[in-house]
Parts: sequence; C-alpha cells; structure tokens
Amino acid sequence: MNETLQIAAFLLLPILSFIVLIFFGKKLNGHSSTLGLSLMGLMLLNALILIVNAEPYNLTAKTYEKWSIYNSFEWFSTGNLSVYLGYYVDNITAIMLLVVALIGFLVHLYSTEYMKGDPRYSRYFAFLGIFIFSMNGIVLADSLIMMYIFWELVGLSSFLLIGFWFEKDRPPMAANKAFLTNRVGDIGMFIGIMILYFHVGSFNIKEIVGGVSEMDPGLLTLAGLLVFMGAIGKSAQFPLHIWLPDAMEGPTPVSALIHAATMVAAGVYMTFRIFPFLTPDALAVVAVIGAITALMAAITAITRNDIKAVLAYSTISQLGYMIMALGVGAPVYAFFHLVTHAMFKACLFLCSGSVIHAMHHSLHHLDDHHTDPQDMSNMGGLKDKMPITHAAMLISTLAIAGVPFFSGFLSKDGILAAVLSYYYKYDGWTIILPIAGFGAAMITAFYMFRLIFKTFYGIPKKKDIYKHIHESPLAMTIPLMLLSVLSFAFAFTANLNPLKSWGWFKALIYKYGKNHNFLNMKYVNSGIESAHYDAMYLSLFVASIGIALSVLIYYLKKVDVDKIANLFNLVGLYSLSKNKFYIDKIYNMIFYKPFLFQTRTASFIDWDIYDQKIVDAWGWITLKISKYTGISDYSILDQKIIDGTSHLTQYVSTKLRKTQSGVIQNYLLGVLAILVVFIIVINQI
Amino acid sequence: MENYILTLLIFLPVLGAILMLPASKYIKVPNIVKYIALATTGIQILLAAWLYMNFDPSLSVMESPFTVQLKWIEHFNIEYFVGVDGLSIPMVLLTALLSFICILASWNIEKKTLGYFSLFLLLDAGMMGVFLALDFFLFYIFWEVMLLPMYFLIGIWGGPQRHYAAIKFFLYTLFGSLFMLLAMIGLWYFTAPFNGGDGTFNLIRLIELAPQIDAQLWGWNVQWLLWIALFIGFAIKVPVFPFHTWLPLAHVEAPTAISVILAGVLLKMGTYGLLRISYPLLPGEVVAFSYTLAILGVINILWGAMCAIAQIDLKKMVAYSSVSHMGYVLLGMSAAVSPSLAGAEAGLNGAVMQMFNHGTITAMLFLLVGVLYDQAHHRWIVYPENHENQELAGKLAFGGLASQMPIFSAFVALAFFAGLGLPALSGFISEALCFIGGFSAFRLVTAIGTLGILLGAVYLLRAYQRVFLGPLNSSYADLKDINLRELGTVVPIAFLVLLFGVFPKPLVDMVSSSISSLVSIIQGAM
Amino acid sequence: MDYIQPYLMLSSILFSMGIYAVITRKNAVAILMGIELILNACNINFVTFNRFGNFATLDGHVFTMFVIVLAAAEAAVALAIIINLFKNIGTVDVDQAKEMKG
Amino acid sequence: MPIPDLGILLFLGLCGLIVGSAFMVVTSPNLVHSAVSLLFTFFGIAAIYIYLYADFIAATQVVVYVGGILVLIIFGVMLTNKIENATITSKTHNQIPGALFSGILLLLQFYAIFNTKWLVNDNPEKSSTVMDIGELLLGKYLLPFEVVSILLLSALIGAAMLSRKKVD
Repeated sequence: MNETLQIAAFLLLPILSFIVLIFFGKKLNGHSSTLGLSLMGLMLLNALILIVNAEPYNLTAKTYEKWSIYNSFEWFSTGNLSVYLGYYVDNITAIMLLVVALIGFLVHLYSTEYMKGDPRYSRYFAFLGIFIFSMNGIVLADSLIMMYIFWELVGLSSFLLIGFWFEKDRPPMAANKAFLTNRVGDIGMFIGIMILYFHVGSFNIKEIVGGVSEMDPGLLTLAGLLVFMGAIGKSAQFPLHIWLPDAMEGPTPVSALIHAATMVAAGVYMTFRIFPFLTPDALAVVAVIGAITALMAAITAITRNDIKAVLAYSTISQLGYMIMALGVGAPVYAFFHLVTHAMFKACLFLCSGSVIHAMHHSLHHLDDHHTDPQDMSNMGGLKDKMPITHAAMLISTLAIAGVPFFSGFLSKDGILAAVLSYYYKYDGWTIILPIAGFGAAMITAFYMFRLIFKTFYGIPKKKDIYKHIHESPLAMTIPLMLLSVLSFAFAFTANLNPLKSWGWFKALIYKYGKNHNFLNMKYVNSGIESAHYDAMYLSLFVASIGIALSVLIYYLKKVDVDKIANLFNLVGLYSLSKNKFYIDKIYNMIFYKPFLFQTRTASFIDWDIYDQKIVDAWGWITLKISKYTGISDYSILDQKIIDGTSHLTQYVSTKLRKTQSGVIQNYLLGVLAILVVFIIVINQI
Repeated sequence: MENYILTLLIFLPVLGAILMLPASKYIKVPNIVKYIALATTGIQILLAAWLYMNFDPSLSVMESPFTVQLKWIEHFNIEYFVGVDGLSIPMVLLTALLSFICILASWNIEKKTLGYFSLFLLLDAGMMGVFLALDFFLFYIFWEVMLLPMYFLIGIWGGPQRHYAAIKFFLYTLFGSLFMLLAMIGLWYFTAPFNGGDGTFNLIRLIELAPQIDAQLWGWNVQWLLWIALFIGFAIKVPVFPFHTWLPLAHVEAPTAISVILAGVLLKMGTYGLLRISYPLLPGEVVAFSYTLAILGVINILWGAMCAIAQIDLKKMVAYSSVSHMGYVLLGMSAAVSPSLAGAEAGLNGAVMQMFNHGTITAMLFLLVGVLYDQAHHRWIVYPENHENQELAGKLAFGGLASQMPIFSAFVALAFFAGLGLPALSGFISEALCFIGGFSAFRLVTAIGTLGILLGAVYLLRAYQRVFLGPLNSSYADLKDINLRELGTVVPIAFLVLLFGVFPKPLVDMVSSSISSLVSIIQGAM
Repeated sequence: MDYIQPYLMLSSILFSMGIYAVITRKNAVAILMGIELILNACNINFVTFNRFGNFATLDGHVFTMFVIVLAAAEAAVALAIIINLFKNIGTVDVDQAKEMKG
Repeated sequence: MPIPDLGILLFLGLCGLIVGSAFMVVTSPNLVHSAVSLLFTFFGIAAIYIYLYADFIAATQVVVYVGGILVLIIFGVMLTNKIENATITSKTHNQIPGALFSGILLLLQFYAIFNTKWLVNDNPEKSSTVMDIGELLLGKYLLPFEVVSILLLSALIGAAMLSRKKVD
C-alpha cells in the first residue's frame, strides 16, 4: 500500500464516518455505532502497521537513523506567499497515531453501550469521527499553519461533543466556555506563527527549527511563548484551565477520549514539536506554568465530590507535569508520561463512566431524577457489586499514584528526575519546581485513593441505590480490562525489574530528546541520569505518605476529616481548594462582567449616543436650519422685501399721483426744476 | 461572443425589468413577474459562469478579450469602457449568484411584486455595472443607479422603521458620492495638462497620469485632497467606523433578500472602489495613509464585534458582524505597504477573498435569519426591556430550537462557524491572509486586531447558544423546519463556503495576478 | 453798444420773466403773454448773435422771422383754444381745467 | 466817471423800459394793465433790434407783434371775462417756487454769459438787411419758408374751426 494512501487513511477514515453518519445516521439507527467501530478498527490496524516499521534506537550500536516519511503539496499560492499542507511522520507521530486510534477504538466500543437509547445516537458517533479526524490532523501536521487549522477543528469537535446533550442548559454553556477559552489560546498561537513566518519565511516546523537561529532571542522567546499559549489553551494549563472541569458536562466516554487522552495531549505534543526552538528562558516560563498548574489542580482535586471533577482536575495536574517536564528539558519523559497518562487516565474515566452508568440505572429504577449520579457521597462499597470496574480502577489508580510496577511510576519518576537535575543546575528560585513536582505526586496519590475508598470501599451510603447497582455490560468492561493491562509498567518496558525504565517504548522515543537549538542536550540528559536515583527514592517516599494518609483517613476512618480540614484552613488552604482557588469568581469579576458591561456601553454609545444623537443631530440641525430658512424665506424675504417693494412703490406712486394735479403750471414747475438741476449737474458749477 | 458578454451582463437585468412591465399586464400567469426575474438572473448566472470559464487571469485588462471601449460622450472623452480583471471577477460572480438566490429568497413577497422585482433587477444591473466599469464617469453613474432602487426597496418593503432607515441610508451614501464626484472632476481637471490638454476618465489611463499631479489647492496637496475625498466616499459604503451607523438600521429594516444583497454585495463596493480607483491612482497617498487604514480596520473589527455582542436583535447582530468582517478587509488592504512582498500580496489577496467570502457567509446568515423571521415574525434573541407585554421583557425569546428545527440549526451552525473563521470554511482563509498581511506591515495593530477572532466567536456562539441550544421554549414548539425553497437558497452558498474553505486555490488564482500588479504599483511608490 | 453781454443780459431777464409769468399766472391769456415774452427773448438772442457772431449771412434774422411768424400762428390757435375753454367751463382759470388729473 | 456817451444812456433807458413793462406784464393783477405794458415791451424790443443793426426785423416786430399778436391777446382778454366783474383779475399761485426757479435760471444765464468767452468780431452795420434776408429766405431757407406758409394756413383753418358756433 503506497505510503501517502496509508497516511491519508488516518484522515479519510474518520471524516468518512463523520459524513456518512451525519447524512445517513438516521437510517442506520442501531448500526451507526458498528460503522464507526469498524472504521476505527481499520484505523487501529493501520496505526499498528505503521508502528511496526518505526525504527527503534538500538542500544548496542548507539546509532539510530531518523526514520520519517514526509510529503507536502501546495494548498494555494499568492505569488510570493505559498502555503503547503503535508504530513511528517516519525516515531513520535506513529506512537501518537496509535494512542489516538487505540483509545478512539475503545471509546467507540464503550460508547455503543453507554450511549444506548440516546435519541441522537448516530450524531454522537459522527462527532467522535470528526474529532479523531482533526486530532490525527494535528498529529500528522508538518507545518504550524496546518496544525493551527486542525487545532481549531479539534476545538470545534470538543464544542460539539461537550454540548452534545444540548437540551440541558449547562452543557451548551460549558461547550461555549471550552471553545472560547481555546480560542484565546489560539489567538496567541496564530500571532506566534505569524512572527515565526515573517522571520523564517515558511510555516514548516523543520525549516523553522533550522532557520530560527539568527532571530534575536528576545523575539524568539516571545514567539515561542505565544505559540505555547495555544498549548496552554488546549491542554488546560494554569490561566486557561477553567474550561476542563466544566467540560465534564459532556458524556463520560467523550471525557475519556478528549479530556484525558488525546485532545489535551495535543498541547503537549505541539510543545514537544516546537521544543527545539524554545529558548531557555521560554522553557523556564513553561516549566513554571506546568508547576503551578500541577500543584494547584492537585490541591483543588482533594475537595471535589464529583468523580469526574476529581479526574478532571487530576488530568490538569498530570498535564502540568508533562509541561513542566518539557520546561525542564526532558521532552522524552514528557512524551512518555503523555502516553502512559493517556492509558491510565482513559481507564479511570471509563471506570467512573461505568460507575455513573450503573448509578444512573439504579436511580432510573427508583425514578428519582434529582440526585446526582456522579456524586461520590451517594456511592460507597461498590467493589462487591462491580468487581471488574473496581479492579481496573484500582490498577489505574496505582499507576497514576506512581507505584512501582506501574507505568505511571516510570514516566513520573523520569520527570521528577529531570526536575531535580534542573534544580541542581540552577537552584535559587527553581526550588518551587521540585516542591510542586513532589507535592503534586503526594497529593495525587492521596486524592486518587480517597476516590477509590469513597466509591468502592466502606459501607454504601445510600442503601436503596446500592441495591440496584450491578456490573456494566461486557462492551464497557472489555476496554477497562485492556486499558488496565496497559497501565502496567511491563507493557512499556517488557522487563520485570521495576526500577529500570528502559524498554521497547523508550527505545522508540529516546532519540528525540537529542537536539535543541540552544540547550546542550547531552549535558541535560546526563544531569537527568545522575538525578535519577535520588528522584526515585524521593518519589517512592512521597507516594507512600500520600497513600498512607488516604488509607488512614478514608479507609480506616481513624481521623475525622473535618478536623484536618480546619487544620489546613489555618493557612486557608482548605477553603482555597474548596472554591477552586476562586478562579472562576475572579475571572467572572475581572473579565466576563466588565466585558459584557463594556459591550453594552459600546453598543449604547454606538447606537443611542453616536447614531441617534450625533448622526441624527445632523438631521435635526438641517431640520432646524431648514425651518429657519423656511421662516426667513417666507416672512422676511417674501413679506418684507418683495411685498415691501410693492408697498413702497404703492406709497411712492400715491405721493407721485398728487403731483399730477392737473395744473399745467405744476408740471412746468417740475420741468423747470429738473432743467435747473440738469444744467447745474452738467456744468459741475 | 467575447465582447458582448460584459454588456449583456449589465443590461440583461434591465431588459428583464422592462420585459416585466407588459408581461405583468397581459400574461395572466400568477406571479409571472417572479418567473421572469428568476429567468433573467438565471441566465445571468450562466453568463457569469461562462465568463469565469473563459477568464484567463494572467491577461491584464487591456489585453483581455472581454474589454469593450466605445466612444460615448466625445466632448469630455468619456467612454463606455467596461472590462474585467482579477479584482472584479469574484465580485461579478458573487453578484450574479446572490441576485439569483435573492430572487429565490424573496418568493413570498406579496406586496406590489412588479415594483419589487423590476427595482431589484435594476439594482442588479447597477451592481454589475459598478464592478465592470473601468471609466470613472461610468462607474459613478452605475454607483448612483445602484443607489436609487435600494432606497425604494428598503423604503417600501422594509420593516416598521423603513422610511427612516431608507432616508438615512440614501442620504448617507449620497453624501459620500458627492465627495466622489468632486474627486472625479478633480482628477479629470488636474490630469488634463499631462494628457495633452484634455482630461480623461479612463481609469487605466489615469494610472499613469494621476501620480504626476503635484498641484496645490487651498494650501493642500491635490493628491491628498483627492485621496481624502475618494476615501470618504468609499468609507461610507464600506462602512468604516465613524460612518457605519446607517448599516445596522438599513439591515434591520430591509426585507431579507435586500439585506442579503446589501451586505453581500453593496458593502464590497466601498473596498472595491478603493482597490480599483484610490489604490492604483494615488499610490503615494496609499503609502502615507495605510497606517491609519490599518488602525481604522482594527477599530472596525473590535467596535463592530463589541457592539454585536450587546445586540438583542439577531439581524442587527449580523449587521454589526458585517462591520467587523469588513474591518478585516481594511486591515488586509493596509498591508499593501508592507516591507515583505509576500506580506503585501497576502494582505491584498486576503482582502479581496474576504470580500467574496464575507459576501457568501453574510448572505447565508441573513437568509437563515430571514427563514426564522418568516415563521416567528420576530428576531429577538432576548425580548427588549420595552417589549409590549411586560412579563416577556428581558427573557430569552427563542431557546432550544435545535431540537425543533434540526436541519435549520445545522445550517445556522455552519454559517456561524464560517462567520467566526473556523478553518476548513472559507472565512478562515481570507481572515488568516488578512492577518498575515497586516502583521507583516503593522505588527502591534494587527496583534490587537486578532482579538477580533475571539470577539467574533463570543457573539456568534453566545447567540447560537441562547437561540438554538438549551431547553426548548414551549411557545415555539410549532415552528416547522426549513422548507425546500429556503434550503435551495442556502445550500449552494454553503457548498461554496465549504469548497473555498477546503480548496481555496481557484479563488486565489483568480485574484493573485491582478493583485501582484496592484502591489507592484503601490510598492513602486514606496 | 458794442458789447454782447448787455444784450444777452436783457434777453435772459426777459426770458426769466416769461417763465415766471407762465408758471404763476392762473389766467390762460396771461400765460400766453408770458410765452410771447419768452419768444421775444429768443429773438433778441438770435439777432445779437448774428451781429456779434462771425456770420457772413444773416441767418439770425431769418430765424427771428420764422419765430415771429410762428408766434403769430401760435397766438391765434392759443386764443381759439382759450375761447373754447372759456365756452366749455366758463372760466379761463387754469386750475379749474383739471380733467386730466391722474 | 466820464460822461457816458448818449448811445449808452439811450440803450440803458430802453432796457429799463423793457424790463419794467415786462415786470408789469408779469405781476399786475389787472389783466388789461399787463396787456398794455406788453405793448411797451414790444416797442422796447423793436428799438433794441435797431441797435443790433436789424432794421427789417424791427419793422416786422412792430407790425406783427404789436399789430397782430397784441391785438389778438387783447381780444382774448376781452372775450374770456364775464361782463359783470369789471376788473378782470387774474390770480396767481405758487409764486414762491416760480420766482425761485426763474431767479435761479436767471442767475445761471448770467453765469453762462459772463463765463463764456464769446468770439466777438462786431460785424459792420449793413445799410439794409432786407436784401440779404430776402435772398436767404428764397435761397438757403426756401423749404422752411414754404413749410411756414403751410403752417400759417393750417393755423388759420384750425382757429376758424375752433371758434365757430356748434351747428348741431
């Protein structure tokens, strides 16, 4: 199968499913999911074929050759400016395609069951299709402009999917919020792309990396950060993370696919691609943002009661980890964490989906519609009723907590090593990075196990709901099983020693952490290797504390939760966490309210004042002027002057008539008088 | 056939209009008038398509086979000089397409149909004339011919405040065309010495003559005066920020088909005029003025978007969105002076494409709003405070229509997303090019301008969410989905928007060659 | 007397007297007399100029002749009119002849 | 002051006579008196003509004016007054403006007389002017001579027509 067709299939298959399901969805009714599933299956197969011929780094020979397929065609050209669309596939792209295809397939399988009975069943799969199409577009893109195009298409599909149940009033608002926040990030990205284009002369990432060295560093940092702004928007980093928790309004499989594995990872993937030309101080900013996001989201996750909210904040926190890894100069581990996180976070979401699904059914039986199926407070003790879900959830929680033998440990440990080596190198203010890193690791372990204990262990809080709970059907549990298998470290390293992270996966991606325009990567990598062991011990220690605390509080219920709450409140941490750092309120106050007020005033100024007053004033003035000219024209000009002359002539003529007295002598007298005057005038006497 | 087609394009509608008069009297077929109008615009579309097929963008106006140059008024050597080049071909196609669709869209006009359709065809002829005229005098005549039927169409068939709107529209534009007339005569007079004594209106000839003017008038440089006069004339039509207040009023009060034509074609006349007359004739002024133009463009973008957000009338919101989108065109045009040639070409190409794309997208928006208005008889997103029955005031007028009218809301979604510049839809390409061009010329101004993308998304999605999403408003449970005729008007445009979004090459190739010659003129004067 | 001025002075005095008579006298006949005085003043002038001007021929005298003849004819007609006036309105007072009043 | 020569004295006397009688004509309330004083004025003027070497004119003056016109005027006076009021009065009106204007006119004429440089070349006295007048009348002024005769004829007829009794 020739190369371009194989690559093109990644785009054609999903868009085909979108088009077919949109137009003929109704007719297919039940079978629309099978069509979607089969197309996704095909794509998965295609991704597997592609991954096979990816070139691993062979450890012995320490050699690798850059395997990559790339091709591009001219989209349009305006004489000097010509825009090319094309694809650039290397190991990283192949892996990403595989991840997207795998999780896409599993989510499709899962949704066939989860969404059963939804009136717009076929449209759901159509939207999934367009999402995967645009996600693949980002992954394949070889130029920033193409990446930007699919960037916004991904934003569109997340808008459609989040707002899927648009009858309810909250999902459309959440969809709007998601799209607009992404758009804020996109603006920065677009400006960054433009700066780079006008300095390098092309959008292609390879050429930009090559041609950007002679740009002045300040501008390059700005351009890098601006492009990174796109990632902040998409991967829900600190300033623009507000949309992710609200995005949970969408169906859970959607959250699993989009808001755990793929879409949010797009930001990390893009930063990975532009990593070579990010200047050191740009990377510092990236690291700081990652750190803040990781820590803050982790803290907020503690006090969440809604399962999906907890997972949403944990996603934000983990993404903060990846961004921090990139910031400190470890793109390899960032990508490694991206993939592992995709697996176990998708598993977590799907498990919570099956729990919610079960809760929903039981509530349905009791037909009480006001209790929230996602609220952990009505759950408890579900492990006996839902063994598979419980097992999968437990495995992926262990993975995310960074327990050895699980994939999370490998990638998170690598990141923490990089963070430590970064701190060793620069110390001073960079201390906050390790603090954030290890702190977040601890808190992650804590809240994840809190979630496990609250939902699966302990006595069920609501007896009547508990009665009707039963395990989700097979179509939902198979993905859980598969994903939980993939959460084991073994899946990535294929060797049983928990501490060694080298394996087939790392071999594939290892060589991509080699080149950077400004940093000396050899020095950075050696730093990471050296910091590897202390980071490992520290992270093990931290993870165990987190788990112990969680067991203590939630499993054995030794310690009263409220006491701890107001303990933390001394420093105000608890209330901060409870109200999500008041960020939503702050944004509301600073941005939305004054902005809407401004628009109203703008419209008021534009319409009521400027248009009615100033512009119509001209009309009013001309009216006034015309009135006065009218008046003056009639009463003054017409009456006074014209008629005046007639009166005058009348008056004069009456006077003159008297002179015609009939007496000849008077006439003669007149003649004489005029004669005299005439003579005088003529002779100027 | 080559040299008849342009004259045919212009005067076919006039013929149609004349034909209607006897036909409506003697032929007893019900609404025969509409069929004639449909036939005329149908033929016009075929002619335009044929023109497009045989149009070779690389040929300049003088060489192209379609150009017609006949003596008209010997004495002032005014000629009937019509021709088409890369700049005007998209506009001609747009006019032909939109006229046909508007006839289809105004099928349920019952009041005085003869008047409506004959005036409409006259308007169509005027528009075609403006885009094809290459003689300034002829251009001005068609400019006025186009203005008059517009006044009646808004004034008689419009909404409640139609008289006020029609008057304001007419006077505003007339005020502008006054300046244009002055500039025309100024050009004629001041280029006379360089043209062997007698002035000329021939725009192609003026391209060499006009820059040579260096006279002074009342202390100001004549070229600058000409530029300002022309700019005011065209700015009112574009509309540029201070002169835009007639637009929301005229759009709200005009019947659907007319506001489609108003937004789709008439707004482009301003920018087309600037590109056809002001840019090539006064390149020195363009260089001096372009920074202000960029600023005006950005103000247009932001101000239009800000006002659109606050609107509670759907049609008025779309009108303000037109103001914002025309801001992109201005930004693109201001890029003509950018140091990098690629940036200048991107800017101007983006501007012309945005004129075309905005034409199609706004046409779709207005058509869809019209569909909603025909059924619900009002266009409020949120009932105004001073609504007659008080308890309705301030509440959401519609809501959740997506479940009630799925196909209709799908098309509205497509139109809205095209409006906010989603990639894979034509809006994005031209907006991106305008920004790229603008950025190469004026970095900071364009950076501020890019906020327009966000604001565009805000008002469009906010409106979509309040009208179409959310729980279904019970009082509108009876609204029927979009019917076949309305679908017939919207589908072709939707196809175009999608086509040029995914594959913009034909549109770019059409325009780029004449744009590069325009850019070389401007850059020459830098 | 060999100076021209006295003769001219005389004729101008007579002329003014004639004018005065014509304007102030209410009786038509008196007006006629005034007119005769004026005509005589003119004749004096004619003859004076003929003597003192450098006329080879006696044009002045011929003119005077004509004036005298005309005066006679005019007096005749005037008197006829006056008499008729008298018959119609019974008086010769010029003020009463107001039919032509405007 | 040397004794003025007799000619001047006579001339001045004559002027005084003419002016005085003219004054009488103009101002006397009694019409008859003014008619008679008119007689003296005409005689004075005839004498002046002699001074101006115009003997024939003097003769015609005496014959036509005194004999003809004066008689006519006296007839007019007599015919147009009622018998009963013996004194045929003739009232005057608006004397002041009349006097004023004729005075001004007089002054103007005097001004003109004294300010113009008459080209005076005092032609010698001719023995008799009748010959020359005759030649002129039938030579250079033949046409006016004929026209005057027609005029006289028409005046004659006109006067006769006017004053005849109305037959009907």
